[in-house]
Amino acid sequence: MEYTIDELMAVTMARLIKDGDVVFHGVASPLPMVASRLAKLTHAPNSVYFAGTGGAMNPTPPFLPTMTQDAVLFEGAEAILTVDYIFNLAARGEMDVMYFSGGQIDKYGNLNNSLIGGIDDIKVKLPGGAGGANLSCEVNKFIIWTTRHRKRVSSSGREIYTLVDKVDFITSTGFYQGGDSREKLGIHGGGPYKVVTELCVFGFDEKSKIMKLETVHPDVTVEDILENTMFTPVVPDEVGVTSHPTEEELEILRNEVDPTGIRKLEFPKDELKRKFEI
Amino acid sequence: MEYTIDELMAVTMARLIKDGDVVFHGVASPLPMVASRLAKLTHAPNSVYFAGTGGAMNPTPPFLPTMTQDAVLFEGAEAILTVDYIFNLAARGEMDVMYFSGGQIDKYGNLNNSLIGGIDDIKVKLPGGAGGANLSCEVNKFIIWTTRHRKRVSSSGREIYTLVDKVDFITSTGFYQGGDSREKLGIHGGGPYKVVTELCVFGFDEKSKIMKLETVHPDVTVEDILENTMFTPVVPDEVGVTSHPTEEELEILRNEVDPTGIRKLEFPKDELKRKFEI
Amino acid sequence: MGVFPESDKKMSLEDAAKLVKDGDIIAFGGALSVREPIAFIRELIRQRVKDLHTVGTAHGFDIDLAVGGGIVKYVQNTYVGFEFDFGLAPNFRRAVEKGEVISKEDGCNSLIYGLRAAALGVPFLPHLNFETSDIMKLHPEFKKFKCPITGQTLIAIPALEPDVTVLHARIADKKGNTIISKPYVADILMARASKKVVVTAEKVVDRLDREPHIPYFEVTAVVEVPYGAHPTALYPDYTYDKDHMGEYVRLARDPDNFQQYLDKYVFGPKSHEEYLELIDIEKITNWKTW
Amino acid sequence: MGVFPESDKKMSLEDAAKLVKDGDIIAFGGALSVREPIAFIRELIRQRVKDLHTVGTAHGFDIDLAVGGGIVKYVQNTYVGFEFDFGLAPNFRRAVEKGEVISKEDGCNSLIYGLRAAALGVPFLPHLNFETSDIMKLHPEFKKFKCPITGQTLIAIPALEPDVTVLHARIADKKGNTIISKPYVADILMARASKKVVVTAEKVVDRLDREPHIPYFEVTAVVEVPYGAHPTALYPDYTYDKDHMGEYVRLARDPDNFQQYLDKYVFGPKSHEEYLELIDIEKITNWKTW
Repeated sequence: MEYTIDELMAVTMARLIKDGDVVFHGVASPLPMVASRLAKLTHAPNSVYFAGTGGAMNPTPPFLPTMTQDAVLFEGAEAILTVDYIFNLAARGEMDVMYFSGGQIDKYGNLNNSLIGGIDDIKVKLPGGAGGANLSCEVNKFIIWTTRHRKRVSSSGREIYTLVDKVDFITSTGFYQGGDSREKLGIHGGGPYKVVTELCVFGFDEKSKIMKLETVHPDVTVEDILENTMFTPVVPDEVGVTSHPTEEELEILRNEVDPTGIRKLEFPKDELKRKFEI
Repeated sequence: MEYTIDELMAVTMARLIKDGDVVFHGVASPLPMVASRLAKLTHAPNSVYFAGTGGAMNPTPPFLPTMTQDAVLFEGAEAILTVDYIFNLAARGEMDVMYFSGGQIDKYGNLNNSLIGGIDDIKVKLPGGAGGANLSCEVNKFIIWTTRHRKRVSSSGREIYTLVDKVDFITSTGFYQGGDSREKLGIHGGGPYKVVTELCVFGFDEKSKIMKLETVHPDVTVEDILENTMFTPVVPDEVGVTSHPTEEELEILRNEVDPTGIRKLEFPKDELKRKFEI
Repeated sequence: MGVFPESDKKMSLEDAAKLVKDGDIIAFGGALSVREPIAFIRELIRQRVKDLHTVGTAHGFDIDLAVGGGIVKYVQNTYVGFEFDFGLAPNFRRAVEKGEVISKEDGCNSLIYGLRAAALGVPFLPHLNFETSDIMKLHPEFKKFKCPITGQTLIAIPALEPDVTVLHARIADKKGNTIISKPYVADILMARASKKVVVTAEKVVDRLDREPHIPYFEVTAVVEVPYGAHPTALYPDYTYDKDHMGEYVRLARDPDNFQQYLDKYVFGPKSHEEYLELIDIEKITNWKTW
Repeated sequence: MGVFPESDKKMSLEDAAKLVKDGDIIAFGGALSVREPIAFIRELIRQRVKDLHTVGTAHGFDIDLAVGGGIVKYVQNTYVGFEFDFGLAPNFRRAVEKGEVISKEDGCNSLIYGLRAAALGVPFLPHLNFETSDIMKLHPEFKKFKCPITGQTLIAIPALEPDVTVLHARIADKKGNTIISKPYVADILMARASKKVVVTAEKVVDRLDREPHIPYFEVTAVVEVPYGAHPTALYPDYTYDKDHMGEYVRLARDPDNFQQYLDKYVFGPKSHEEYLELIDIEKITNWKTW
């Protein structure tokens, strides 16, 4: 059975949810939306899913929308809660899993969703981090995802990385300056848990809190990771290969969770040409 | 047209509400309940009335109940708000008028709803001040009422006053220790505004903040007030007589607001024998 | 402060009551004459739980019965009484005056701020200054501090996280999604602030067909107890039982007589069904006619 | 923070827009693609209000249009964009990069704490520590302080009291009692926190027959504006107009082209009715079929 990178990422992200977890995602989050629903329809039926800031609790949408306030995301919901209530869950230590992305992601898992350049010299204004600035300091764990791990070359010939040594602006807090710097300041929550990209899965080194390569996707080498990452991640002697989705997961993903394929929207077209085989 | 003391007090208390005022009363408050409704049906149609902690906004009960969570108090309400929301109005400076009573009321309008005796030597546990402790430090003005101004003699022959020199316990804060002592501590709200009893109406002396006699009820003398009040109130040279209710007020009070007469429940039987004539 | 994702939480009154431990901070839903979880409190008395610390705004029958039943040590409610129906709460008053129960009387808003701090997940909330009230003396945990923004004096109310909240609801599903009924009083906030939430409900269904007031994951246990608020009201299904409350208050004024009440209504019935046989259901359900 | 007890607050869009003053802090209800008060914003642009300071969580069309229309100086929203439909917000991005508009990007929860402090009537609320976020650098008004209860570091978020909140609702009565529609997002909180509240509604009736989400006394003005959220959605009556938004974003990427958009949709129509003639109502109301 053939499958594609969007499916590998969605399944990999879904498997990070444990049954009974409280799960929330924010704005502009097709893959988290897909992953959260998929987990609930497969191995985590008792997860508590909040579908974006619209506040739908455990909706059963027939397909997933491109905008997170779309009514389809409210279909079948057991309740519609207000956004402030959902945020309270995080401060109370009751939000288990969130997903954050970033225009820049640094080696400690700090995320920049705000601006490229400096506060007084903004080159690119990004849309903003929404809940991330606060929630990254509250949620039990957060999963970082990006579909732009691969470096690009700008029109001026400069190499552009998403995974950078240092973000221009910390919107959401990862392990801050590494080591125990986050903990020492009394920041709540467990910080970043995993980083899932179109190339690999990272965890974090226990002591330095620098990203640590865990698995590469089936068509990717460790060399590819080093090539596309601005900093040097921790690379253990043995790096595994990311597990394939099961046929059941793919069926449910394609037919029940995301029949219209919003998961593909996050990817540059070329990435979607990558084919994998179970 | 003949009327009784319960009617004089209810009308006097109602007239203290201005049109457009936001008005709230708490638990165990027959006269405030009657006064609030009466004001709304007479001179203050645009007052915003919250009927006790049940949170009914502008209800139109066909009669008034003896318990403030009784469903009749919700009839016709435009909304039922939660109790925490109503309290917020006071802190926001949006609650214009509340009514508080007390087992003891001192010369500065401090109220005791908590205990007779001392904290470590409780002779009588009173039911408690409910919202008063906080709200008396927030609401724009509060009206104190009591139907027990007249001193009693205890079984042991001791004289018992409701209007005392010093309360055993300050539950709700009046003008605290008088003068600018309340203001100096940065306590919000305007403090007590008037005191309406079965004998008279007090205001407060502008400087000392001691109760100042304003009017005596038609069958009462200044001597009666001094006799039944433990402290010496400020008595101006001219003390007026409390205005009679109008016939219209009495009609609405008796027929529309309180046909079952809960306003009478607050009074010792003998007080209800007092008759007045318009 | 607790997440319960399970899909079937239905249990017996006996088992649900075992979730309450000696010394727990406990919040009862409802207020005064309405929607108090009285059947649950009778069960707590039968189980002889000890030293509970009750928190809540203005209450009446629930607290007085719990105190009379010997299961309470601290009362942090802001009012305990029967308003102008029957006045003072006899057991509560007697126990406090004797020193058997400690009154930690609170103000409604400071009590709510404590619950709200717990619901928000912050260690305290700043309340406008009320240092002039002697209520402060009953609460050494309330701290005066200087506002970091304005410099004004404020009172820090620490998070008040009940170990258990017990609510009586109109309808719940077995998963815990709960519809209470008006007036809501502070029930929703209590549920959010608590470690555990027990919902006793007039009716427990498989799945609620409307949006709940309280989402299921806040709820630890669901118990079906028809007329479970009696003698308090659950509108619009039934009103409070004024005659029963009158009998209660009369008996409670004397400790020996109150034992008769307990024997008849708490220890006598072998089940909630037997309790209901002692009650005039017709009278409280036809309340629209009085 | 304002009480409006009047019984008839119905007025025209023109008059309601005059309640907004140059430099006001303004909150728009809804979020992203839903229930934003766009008709009102078009009117603000026509009236050439200046230097508004917008506050809110994740928004899109409303803020980008207001910025493109030249009426905004500060944006305190937590996200401004079109998600995976159309990506970045062109006017917003360009104006910030040019320095014409100052981004005071906030976090959703700290933004909400500011509104909640105003709603509660307290000078600030304590937020769990997020000093590691550079969002703090954009908000010198947020102060680190030591918790008076636990000693931990907290962030004091000062009360954020909008001068005006503008909500688009499903139905309101002329007195101001308002039913919004799902999702509620932060509308109810915004209304509570604000000095003035303008409700534009699909329909204004004499008296609402159900309980409002927002009680009338919080509401300053009520305006009947059918399809007043277009091109954002008001469920279940109509969905967002994806084609219109696509056209908008395409034009907005170039300032000259954007002027065409303004001329056609903002300055062109002589009335809201004329605006509606430019819109394919059939398409957005038959949304269940797409």
